[in-house]
Amino acid sequence: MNPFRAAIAVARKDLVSEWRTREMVPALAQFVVLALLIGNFGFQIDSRNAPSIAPGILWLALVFAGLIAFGRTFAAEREQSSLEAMLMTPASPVAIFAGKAIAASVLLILCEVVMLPALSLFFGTPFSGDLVIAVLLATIGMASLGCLFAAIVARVRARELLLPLLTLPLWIPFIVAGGQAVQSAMGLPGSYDQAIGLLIDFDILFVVLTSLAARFVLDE
Amino acid sequence: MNPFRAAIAVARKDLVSEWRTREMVPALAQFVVLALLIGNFGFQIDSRNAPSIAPGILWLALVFAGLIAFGRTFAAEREQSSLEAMLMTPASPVAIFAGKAIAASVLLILCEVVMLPALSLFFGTPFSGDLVIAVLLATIGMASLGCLFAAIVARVRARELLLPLLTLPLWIPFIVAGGQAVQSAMGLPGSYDQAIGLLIDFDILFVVLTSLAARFVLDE
Amino acid sequence: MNRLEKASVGAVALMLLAGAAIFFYAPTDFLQGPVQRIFYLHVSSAIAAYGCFAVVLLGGAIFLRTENYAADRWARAGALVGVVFTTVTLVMGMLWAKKVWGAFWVWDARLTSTLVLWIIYAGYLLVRRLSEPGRQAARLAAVVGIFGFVDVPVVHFSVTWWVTHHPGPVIINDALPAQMLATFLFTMFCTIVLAAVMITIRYRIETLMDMKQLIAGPVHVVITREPGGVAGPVQ
Amino acid sequence: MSMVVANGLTHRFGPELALDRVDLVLDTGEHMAVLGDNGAGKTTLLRVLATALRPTSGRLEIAGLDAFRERRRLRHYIGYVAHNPGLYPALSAAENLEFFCDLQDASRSRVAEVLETLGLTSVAHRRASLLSRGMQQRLAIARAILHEPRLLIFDEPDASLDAEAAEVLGLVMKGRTAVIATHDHALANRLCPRTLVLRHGRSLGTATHLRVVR
Amino acid sequence: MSMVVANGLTHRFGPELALDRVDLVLDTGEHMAVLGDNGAGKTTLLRVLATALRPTSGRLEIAGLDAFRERRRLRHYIGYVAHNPGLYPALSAAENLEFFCDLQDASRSRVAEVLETLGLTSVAHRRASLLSRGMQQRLAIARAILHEPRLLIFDEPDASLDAEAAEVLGLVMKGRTAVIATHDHALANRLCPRTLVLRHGRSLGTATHLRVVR
Ligand code: HEM
Ligand SMILES: Nc1ncnc2c1ncn2[C@@H]1O[C@H](COP(=O)(O)OP(=O)(O)OP(=O)(O)O)[C@@H](O)[C@H]1O
Ligand SMILES: Nc1ncnc2c1ncn2[C@@H]1O[C@H](COP(=O)(O)OP(=O)(O)OP(=O)(O)O)[C@@H](O)[C@H]1O
Ligand SMILES: [Mg+2]
Ligand SMILES: [Mg+2]
Repeated sequence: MNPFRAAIAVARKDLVSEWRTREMVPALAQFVVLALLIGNFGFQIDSRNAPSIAPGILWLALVFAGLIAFGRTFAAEREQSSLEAMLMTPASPVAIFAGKAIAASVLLILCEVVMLPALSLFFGTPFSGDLVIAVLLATIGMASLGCLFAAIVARVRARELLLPLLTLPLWIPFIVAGGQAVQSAMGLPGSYDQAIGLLIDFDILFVVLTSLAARFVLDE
Repeated sequence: MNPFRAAIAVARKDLVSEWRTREMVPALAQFVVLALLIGNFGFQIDSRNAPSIAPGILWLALVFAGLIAFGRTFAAEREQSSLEAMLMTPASPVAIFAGKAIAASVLLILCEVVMLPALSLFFGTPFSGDLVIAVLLATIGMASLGCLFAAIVARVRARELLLPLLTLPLWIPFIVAGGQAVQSAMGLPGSYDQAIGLLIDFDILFVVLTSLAARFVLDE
Repeated sequence: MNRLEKASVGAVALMLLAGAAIFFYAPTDFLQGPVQRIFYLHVSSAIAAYGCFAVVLLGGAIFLRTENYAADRWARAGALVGVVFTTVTLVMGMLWAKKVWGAFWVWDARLTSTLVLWIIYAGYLLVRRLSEPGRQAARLAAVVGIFGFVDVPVVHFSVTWWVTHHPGPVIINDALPAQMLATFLFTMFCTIVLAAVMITIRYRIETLMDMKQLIAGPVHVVITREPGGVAGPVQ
Repeated sequence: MSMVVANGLTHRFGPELALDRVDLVLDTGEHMAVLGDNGAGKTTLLRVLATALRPTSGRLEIAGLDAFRERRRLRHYIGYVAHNPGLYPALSAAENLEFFCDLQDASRSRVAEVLETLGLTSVAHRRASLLSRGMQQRLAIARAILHEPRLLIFDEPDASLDAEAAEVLGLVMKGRTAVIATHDHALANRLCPRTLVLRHGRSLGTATHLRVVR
Repeated sequence: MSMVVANGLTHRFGPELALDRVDLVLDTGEHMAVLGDNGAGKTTLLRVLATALRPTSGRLEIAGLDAFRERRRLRHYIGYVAHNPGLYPALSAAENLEFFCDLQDASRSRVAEVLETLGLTSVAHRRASLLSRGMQQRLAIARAILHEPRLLIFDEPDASLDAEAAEVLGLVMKGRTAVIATHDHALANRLCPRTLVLRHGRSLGTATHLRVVR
């Protein structure tokens, strides 16, 4: 059994389905823009306080978009009860899980591709390579955690609602470190390198942990 | 055919199902608290700027909770393909729609019951009857719009993702007027009465419009 | 050339004329300089977009009442063209804003409500794309289009209802020099003609696509008698 | 009197012609089975007859009323069982039926009756999600007859039913007009004096006690 | 050699005893039908045999391996069709199968073969969501035999199949060990020399060409 073949097949299947139905990407992208919009209504934003508020809105929007993307990736499988069929094959659950995580992250990254320029366009905050790196690093860890918990809640009723509950607490390290990195990339005081170092540590920790845990979550 | 009997039956069925499975309420409530937490991490909040940031967080959290609650109410029907069965009865679609809107609003109100005290607990903002009235008034209009669009997207692919896209723009009046009312209830300058009057006008407009439109959305 | 082709050539020619008027006839604004010339197309395309969305509103409402698919096709055409013109307004406005306000975007009621308008009708197009073609899509979209139109007056009156960064009404307040006003009125006329032609062309395309899909062909009754009494005539 | 008069019912799903000018007259009290290969268009025909799907073209009259203009009224007359039972998983069998009583403006006393008829009394208080497939199918049938409809439209009602329940099917249909789609020719012959065979969306005509030979 | 050896398989769903000490020995190449009323426990038994459900107690050996310790390896041997087809709606019939080829590490050339076997060649490029119920069922069967399993576990495979496809079922089972749950006694007798009857989760014993009398 070749786990890479299985993982790639799963990721490709998810992305092909997405491409066919174009369910997530356009709506996700516009949803993110809308989050910006609402954020703006709640807070009186001007050029002075934008760098301190924009990261908060960025993370809020990304967190919600991520929850939806990850929730959807397993919910769709369950609605179709195709998850059981997939688990009845000899493919390793870790490979299946990795495939789904890859596909969901690709979608989330597409979503960030819209989000980051929109942010600097609408709030006038600087757009830099540092910003992109910080967001990407946070995405890796958030994606592996998000997928793990999405897999857990896919086997539970009310998955849309349980998912945030389980995922958000563990995303907080990424939100805090990522928020710090983004803020300093936007010119506020704070050490960018330190925040990035933290993000990398968290990434390694959680990618290892989730791939160990995937077996227990998807098996049976 | 008695439309009230049908509407009440639908609302009761939804609430009984919810009570049995306890899918939404606890998760929704904790989800709201978590949103507060994230809000806290994203923004540097102190007692000075709390009244200007807290309403933003309140509305963000309520909007996302609302989207989930309304999305779920029709998504569950569709997954079970019980929506078709319900529409095959002589009960009027408007009555069915009203029943579902009532049930979803009850859930959203329960959610606010957690949210408002939590807000004043976390951010130290004042808690008053004015605040409650403003939030409730906004809820009515948002609920009827949310249910209408939830019914629309229940018949469309990618409903989780299209719902925010359609609903948020039309919720903006409530978010704006409600935000104003909440801010002045929290002691910021701005006319509370004017904002409340606006909310009432919007409520009447959209409740009438949605009950007219329900027929076209649910029929067939 | 058929009539549509003639009309399109006419509309393009009119737009070129309008361009000439904007750049060679209209005077340069003494405060803002040449960038003010954005004004003509900026406002005209906003008004053309309102017109398109009115077509969506009417088409949707008529479809809901009569189930006439032609009305739905007009609505579809209107939405697409309206989104195009809203995009033009937004992009032109943002370019202008960069020059005179120093930022592509500020959050005020006019700008935000215009963005919301764009989003609503983009959502309209998505609903069409994602629901089952035919009656279902037509009805759902009609409802979205009717609700969405609520935003049009909001966009228009936003500058009077709220305090905005965006300038308030200048045209109806007689704040424009005569030459500018004339240029503006002519540009607006040309833009509306262009929008009407674009809608008509799109309507044709939608009709052809419907015919290809045979989504909503006319209801025709075939009465057949088969031995064995399978079917009898109606009544 | 004719209960169902259909003329040239045609339905297209995009390019796919699922139903091709089907004509049909069904007398009151008549039972008809719809047979045909997979993909022949049985489900499509039944959904049209149940007014759940609007045909691309064609006319349909039920009980003398235009089926698509008077749809709301007709729904008092029609009991429809689809492929998918469409039950509320969190509600018990009895509660599912009670809910539909309210929607149908029927008296709740019917619930116990139909549960009894379908042999579900012993699981009346079990949640629908915990019922076996056959029991869910029985419950869907029970729901379709709550309001004592005159016209039954059953799409593969025998799927997952055991022999005993298949008997009950005959009982349920007695005294009512019925159209059932099925793959079980023996059952069709037993329950329905008349048979309509579809192939590629076309009616091959109807027959009495047809022995379909392949 | 025995393909399946089950000892005292018992499964409880909460208070409900769905499977009650079922013993079973199945030789390689043997075909067995599982019959029983609605709610008798057929699906529960089949899910346990397919290693999709872990029984509350009891032992199960498949091909000489402990079924719950060596589950991953056994899945190469087992082809399972559940009640619900579980297809990917946005993928075409062929793509669905190709995907499962990858997961099963089977060669993609099998896809055309099994599509041919199940008579799905003409709809190979149609999206799964647009297939009729019977075609979806065929596709689920096609998926279950992609990897040439030695043991087939089919839960009501005949549901919604037309007569032609029911024939194919016999072909598919040839040369393999098979357990099928069904309500169609005629089909069971035709395909399976051996029959297991369940009642209230209990095995009433197995019989050869049993004529079940009620
Ligand atoms: C993204 C930025 C902008 C957007 C979305 C926008 C949107 C609009 C819209 C929708 C209208 C039509 C209103 C109506 O007649 O109902 C309009 C009119 C107008 N805009 Fe903008 N605008 C933008 C930027 C600007 C800028 C930067 C200026 C100049 C400083 C400007 C000046 C005007 C003027 C003078 C009118 C005509 C007002 C009247 O007489 O009715 N706009 N704009
Ligand atoms: N998840 C579950 N929780 C509780 N009870 C269950 C569950 N699944 C099945 N049951 C119960 O277990 C018993 C056996 O169910 P099973 O699905 O095995 O029956 P079956 O023989 O397959 O019936 P059918 O012919 O209707 O498919 C039934 O009484 C059913 O209500
Ligand atoms: N929503 C749809 N979109 C496109 N094609 C469809 C759709 N539904 C059904 N079809 C096609 O229409 C044809 C008839 O389908 P239908 O479900 O009516 O067949 P059926 O006779 O009920 O088959 P079965 O015995 O398998 O249930 C099939 O070729 C099917 O693929
Ligand atoms: Mg069918
Ligand atoms: Mg079963």
